[in-house]
Amino acid sequence: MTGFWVLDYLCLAGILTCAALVVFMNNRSGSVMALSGVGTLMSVLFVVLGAPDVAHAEVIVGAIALPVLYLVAIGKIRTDVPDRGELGEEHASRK
Amino acid sequence: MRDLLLGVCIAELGVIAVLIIRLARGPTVSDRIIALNTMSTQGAIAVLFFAAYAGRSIYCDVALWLSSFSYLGAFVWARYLERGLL
Amino acid sequence: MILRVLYTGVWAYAVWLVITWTATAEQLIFGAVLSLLVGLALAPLGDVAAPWRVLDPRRAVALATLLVTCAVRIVRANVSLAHRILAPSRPLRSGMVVVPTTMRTDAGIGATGLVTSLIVDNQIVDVDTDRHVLQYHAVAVPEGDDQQKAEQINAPIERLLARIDRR
Amino acid sequence: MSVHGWVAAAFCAVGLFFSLTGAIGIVRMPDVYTRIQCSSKTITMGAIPFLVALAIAEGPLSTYGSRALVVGILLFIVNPAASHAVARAAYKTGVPMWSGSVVDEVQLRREDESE
Repeated sequence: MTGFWVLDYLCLAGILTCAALVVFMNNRSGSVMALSGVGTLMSVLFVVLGAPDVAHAEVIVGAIALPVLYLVAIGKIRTDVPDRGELGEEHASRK
Repeated sequence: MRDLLLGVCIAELGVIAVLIIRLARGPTVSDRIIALNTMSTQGAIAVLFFAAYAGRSIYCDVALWLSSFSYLGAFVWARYLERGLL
Repeated sequence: MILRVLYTGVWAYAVWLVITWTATAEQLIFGAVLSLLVGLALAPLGDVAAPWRVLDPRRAVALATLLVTCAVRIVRANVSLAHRILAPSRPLRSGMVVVPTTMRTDAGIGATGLVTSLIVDNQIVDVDTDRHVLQYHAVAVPEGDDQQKAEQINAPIERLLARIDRR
Repeated sequence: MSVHGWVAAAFCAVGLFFSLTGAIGIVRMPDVYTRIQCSSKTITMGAIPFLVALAIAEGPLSTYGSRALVVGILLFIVNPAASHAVARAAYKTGVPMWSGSVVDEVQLRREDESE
């Protein structure tokens, strides 16, 4: 039975790490992507806890739909013309 | 046999933990897409093996969704990088 | 048109069988109806290969050759890539390579790109259909002129694919 | 363990080796394009032995075998396509290549034409 708890805590640790990344990353697109990672790991956790239906919903909502909505929102509030640097590549924006 | 299945599941989560490093560090967005994509593939395999360990074949559907939708996410991100979503 | 619906329906029915994997009468009949509907819905998109074209013996031999070649070269490419990753000095000679292609149709170019991305140390990046060239990113850049490069990257696969595609 | 189990364990070991190598490569490689190579090849090669091992351990005609088949076909077809999309997006947005890379023939051709 210990193996089950190892799985459980590994999933939880991954989710916590990704959630901390969402908060502390200083790149907008990177934060959205870490949010998608939270959704993916959360669906694995739901399967481990024995709720496959919730895991289905979590895959669609957490890993795909929510980050896409965030991306659309970010695109809407961007007022300037999207040049290369604003597309999220740090290399280009630093120059 | 069951120990083997559970061990593979745990090892896959370890691989995911290695990939989170690249998700955190990656200098460009493309790096993060790659890390995320690979994470969901490994997660799908972990779910498949956990389904075999728990003996409930209904869990396998989650692996199907995970693997197919992770690639959909990669295409969405690539399109966003090239010309924006809308 | 009717043939196209039928072909798409047969492929969709195969997918249905694999996904559900239960052999009760209700499942089979419902799957047949559903795959016919899918065939009707997807018919305006374009041509479909007939499912029984695989059964032609010469084509089957070519397909088997392709599969065996793929299996051998996948393993070889992965072992060399693992060596590149794990060696402390990282022996990389990466670069963008442009090679000519003999493929002209969309399906041919797509199949070439997918197979070559899987089986050798290259990743397809872009296609120029006007000049018939493919852009690859290679971990180990091949030497020589265009023809020799193509011989190392995509020409063998294209010959095999042309043998499968022959009518 | 039976013969079955040992064969499945051997396949799992191969798959685990390649998966871990791919993850290490994604962390260790110097630029985006080489990382994409790792993800597109080594991860596929790491996933296929796992699926084969699952099909052996649970029987290829069970539900697990069919699911493994579907996931394997999906990997083989969509993984290179997604890698291609990401690589093309990275190249179009001008992500630079590693300073140690040998040649960029696209750049060379473009310069040839502009002259």
